[in-house]
Amino acid sequence: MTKKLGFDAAIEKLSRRTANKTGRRGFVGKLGGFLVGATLLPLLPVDRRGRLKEAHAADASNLDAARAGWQPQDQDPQACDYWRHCSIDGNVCDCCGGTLTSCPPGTSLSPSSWVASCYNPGDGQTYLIAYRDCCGKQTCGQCACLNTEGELPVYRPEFSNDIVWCFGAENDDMTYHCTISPVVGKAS
Amino acid sequence: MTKKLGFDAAIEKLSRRTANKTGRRGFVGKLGGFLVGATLLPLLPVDRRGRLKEAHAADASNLDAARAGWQPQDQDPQACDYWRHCSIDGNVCDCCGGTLTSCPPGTSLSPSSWVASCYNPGDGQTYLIAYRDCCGKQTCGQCACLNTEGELPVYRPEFSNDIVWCFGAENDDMTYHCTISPVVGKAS
Amino acid sequence: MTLFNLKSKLRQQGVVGGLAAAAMMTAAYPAFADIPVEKMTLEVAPPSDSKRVYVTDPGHFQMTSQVFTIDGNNNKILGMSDAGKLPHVLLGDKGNFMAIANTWYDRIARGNRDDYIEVFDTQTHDVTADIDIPEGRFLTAVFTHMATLSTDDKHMMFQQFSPVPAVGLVDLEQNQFVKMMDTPDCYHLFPAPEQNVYMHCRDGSMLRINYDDEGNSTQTHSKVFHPEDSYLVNEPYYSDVTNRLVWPDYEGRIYQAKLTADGAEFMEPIEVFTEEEKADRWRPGGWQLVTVHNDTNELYLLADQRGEFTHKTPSRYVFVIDADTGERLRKMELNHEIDSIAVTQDDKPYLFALSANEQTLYTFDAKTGKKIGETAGLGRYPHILTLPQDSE
Amino acid sequence: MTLFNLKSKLRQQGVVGGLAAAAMMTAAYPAFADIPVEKMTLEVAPPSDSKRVYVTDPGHFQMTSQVFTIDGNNNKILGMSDAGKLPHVLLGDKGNFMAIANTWYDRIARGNRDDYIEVFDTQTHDVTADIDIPEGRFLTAVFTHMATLSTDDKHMMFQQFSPVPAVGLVDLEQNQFVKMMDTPDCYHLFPAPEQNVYMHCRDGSMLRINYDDEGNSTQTHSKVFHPEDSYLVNEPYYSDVTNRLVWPDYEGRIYQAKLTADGAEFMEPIEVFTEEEKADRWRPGGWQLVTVHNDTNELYLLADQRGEFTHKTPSRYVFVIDADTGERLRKMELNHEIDSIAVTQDDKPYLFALSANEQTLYTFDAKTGKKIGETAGLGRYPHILTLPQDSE
Repeated sequence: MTKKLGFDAAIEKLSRRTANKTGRRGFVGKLGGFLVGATLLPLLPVDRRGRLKEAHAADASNLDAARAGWQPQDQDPQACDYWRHCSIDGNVCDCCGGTLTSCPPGTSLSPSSWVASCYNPGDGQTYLIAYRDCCGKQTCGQCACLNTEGELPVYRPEFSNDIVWCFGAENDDMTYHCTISPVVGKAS
Repeated sequence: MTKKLGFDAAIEKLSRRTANKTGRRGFVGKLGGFLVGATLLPLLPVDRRGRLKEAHAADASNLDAARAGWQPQDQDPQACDYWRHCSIDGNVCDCCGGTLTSCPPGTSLSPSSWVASCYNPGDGQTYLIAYRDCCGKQTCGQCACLNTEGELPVYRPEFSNDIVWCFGAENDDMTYHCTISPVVGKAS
Repeated sequence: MTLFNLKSKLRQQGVVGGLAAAAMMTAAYPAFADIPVEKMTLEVAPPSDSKRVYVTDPGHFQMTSQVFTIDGNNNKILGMSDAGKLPHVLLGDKGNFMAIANTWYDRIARGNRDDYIEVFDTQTHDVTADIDIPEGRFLTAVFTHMATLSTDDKHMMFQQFSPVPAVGLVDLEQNQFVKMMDTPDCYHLFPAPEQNVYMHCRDGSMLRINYDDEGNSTQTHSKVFHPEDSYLVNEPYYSDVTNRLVWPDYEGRIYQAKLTADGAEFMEPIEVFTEEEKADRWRPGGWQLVTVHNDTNELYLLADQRGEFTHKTPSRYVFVIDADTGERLRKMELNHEIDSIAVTQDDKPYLFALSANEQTLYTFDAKTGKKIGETAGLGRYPHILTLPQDSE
Repeated sequence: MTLFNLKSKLRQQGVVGGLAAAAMMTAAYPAFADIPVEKMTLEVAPPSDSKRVYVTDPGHFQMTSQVFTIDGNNNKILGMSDAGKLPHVLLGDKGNFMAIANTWYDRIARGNRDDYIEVFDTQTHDVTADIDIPEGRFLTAVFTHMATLSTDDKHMMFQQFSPVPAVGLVDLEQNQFVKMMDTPDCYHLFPAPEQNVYMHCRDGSMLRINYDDEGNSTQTHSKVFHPEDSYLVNEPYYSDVTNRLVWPDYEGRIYQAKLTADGAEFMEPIEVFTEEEKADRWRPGGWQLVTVHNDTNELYLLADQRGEFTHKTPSRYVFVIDADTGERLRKMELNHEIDSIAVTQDDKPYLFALSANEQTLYTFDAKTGKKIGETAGLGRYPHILTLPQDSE
């Protein structure tokens, strides 16, 4: 089992597979410019509403607080209310043998992701998080969090955390283990 | 899928399979009279110790009581301390869509069993229970009980409740769903 | 045949099945009086009725799932069925059969993937058909409307997302997969008569797909019926009988459409909450958060006072309105943190309310709001209710 | 390559992988400042040491199991491995590899059964070998000694019960199954040097099996070493390094044997409890209820005051004795309901104590009895500890 973690390998694999299986029906040809690029931009909720919330920490075990709304902290990355986890649905990899940006041993880092803009109370900035699932093992079970700050319905899949985001993972294993929360951009 | 539940069908199946697979090595030829028949008899714990115990109800959620020892009741067949369950390890089928003597829909009643002698406080008699597993589905999960009254180690398998007693179940599915507790004899 | 005859029979046969049979034989135990061995049987569930309810526990993205068959009349578990990762559970023929769409791997969570449909008899819980399908099921936290039976139960459909969007067509009379039908960027499946199925598209339109038995299709978009910033929840209510689609957004506005063979007819959106309630932060929230009693046209919405974007956190209240006029009929306090609700379609309806965190199904009288039963211990994270829509 | 390069690369290629890739591409989002994308990697666990501990959660006879890799130095979870129904988890080469014996079905809990061995690298947690074996694993609540590596890690063995008793021999150098070796009515597998493995038989003797690479074997019974009414628990302690077998009965009597290539040498049984303690109802109880620190010869027994035949109910105390003399060294109060214990083999040993009901691993200083750490959330019903025996 080789460990190609670069985007190149994964995307090439995905692309090859698509080319093999879909023939004439490429993505761009199918959906045109609808999904790609600028038309999506206004839809991303980057209004920093996170700062305005009156509510408390979101933790699956504390439904009252979760219902009140998102209020992030920047001290404990394994807690559900850590700011990067504002739209996570699943298990924090940092509790499963990984970190905030690395997958646990023996899993496969999917090249696909959903995104959210999360407010960091530490520096007052809003960052783009591209949640990436680590795949190919059973659900980790540790640090289960269901946060939905800015989360959109499935017909806006790029913002939906209900999807098993393992597309393009090694061996095409569409099986969810945990999620990492890397920063990939900053609200300008 | 046919539903042959009689012993005949199951045993014939088991016997045929054994004959096919083991050739000259029949069970009797292998173990001689060691396991079969009268030599086993003195080992069965039928001393009615159940009546002498000073202890309380055995329930997996109540470890203090469980540790104190077996004290059965005859009122609630779904409770772990119901007298017939004195040596059950698993889920009471009565809570899973079955009864004390019938398997839930869609499962397969195994023809094999382990046994225990359980004291019935209702009539003051001790009965032989032949625990039979219902197989072919995931663990039921309801009414999980771990009772070990008179339970012996695995080298005395006919009294061991740790074994998946699905030998001879339909399709040879060695998968545990729940256990029924039929009476098959009475201490004479 | 009793256990006591068994040993002699085995001896007659002259061959015995190893240690397993040996241990079994010890049950023939002469130190015990030879009283009749209790008859051992296999249960069969009673026929489905309008108060039958199925609870699915997929865990939280776990590999195995469990489907509990529950008699809603008395909250008794009648049986269970197994399923794989993120299954779809569908009921047909007035609840007489159940179809489950499964995904399974041969090395636990790795290796070769197998997608298949199993059809169950809801009385015996036996598998009556096992249909192989392409390994294309769109794996999401279970959205009940991402797979469907056709209104005549002749076909079953499931959605694919990658590598290209498509709908898989399965023939339940021939018990075989037919074809992946290519679709645009649309989601969910709502069946309509005469081999039509509707999807909801990113742009806010409905797509009608008319298909033939070979999976050839013609596809027609409706008008856009909701604005971009009105986010429709993932679990609308849809009746396969009335073909009425009832779809709340995150703020409690309800969009409705009747989906026919001719096209989608949209109703005026209605608001569940008053302006005052909105100011008090009343919003819908949960998983299956809306249900409708078809005959009386009563709409039940799971809601609570909450912050924005807490649309999946459970709720403790149900608002009941007239689905045509929006008139408030009553408000129920459930006293539990409820993720999913569903109302029975008979004339003395029960409201089922499922708590994933408590692993418990609660049953309420839908008219009086009185709690009349509960079933606990339903696995790890049960949050899907399935009822026979066409019963009574 | 960053996400920002991804989109252009995909465009260059002129073909993109459907909706999945589309959603992925949205991460390339120009409204955000182009700060460096955080590097994403895959963890590799540190090399195994004497304080590495593996916790297995088979649930309660469930279809899937989970094996947690834990650094006992700090109670940190380093990773997880998947397994099927009632797996055996074996450690070889000073903990550098792990072998798991699995049973799996292709229709959840029905259908075709597949038994196989997976070998893992304990740093990368990658599968380094996948070995098919006959579908004969004896499925019981996990008894750790019902499968074993040979002392030289060259072979792996597992027990079959039905249709006939046998031991399966697997060659870990060739990565292939060799043969089912017929055995009499004996249980457990304790490896000894020079291709010997011992079993414990119903009559109270030990069976020595000497096998060659083709699975041909000669078998020799020892004397009977315990009376019929002295019931030996299902989980003895055995060291693959010292080849010492330490086996309590239900009442706290300890039988011991040294298992060599020449035969079993039995020690005089010792009693853990005084007569007074026995009168006060002190008895062993739990799952893995005995462990030995080899260098100091300290024996740890999990015990509590309890009724007869409560041998599997957890305990709250550990009695520490000299395994040769039976001299009482100390008594530890764990303050938790513990099912399984295991002591590390280094010279500053930790005692790991696992609570299935609390799903928590507790770490104690084995000498002082002080609690020094815990790891919670270990699945549903974790009750199996596996430590690298030959470390340090």
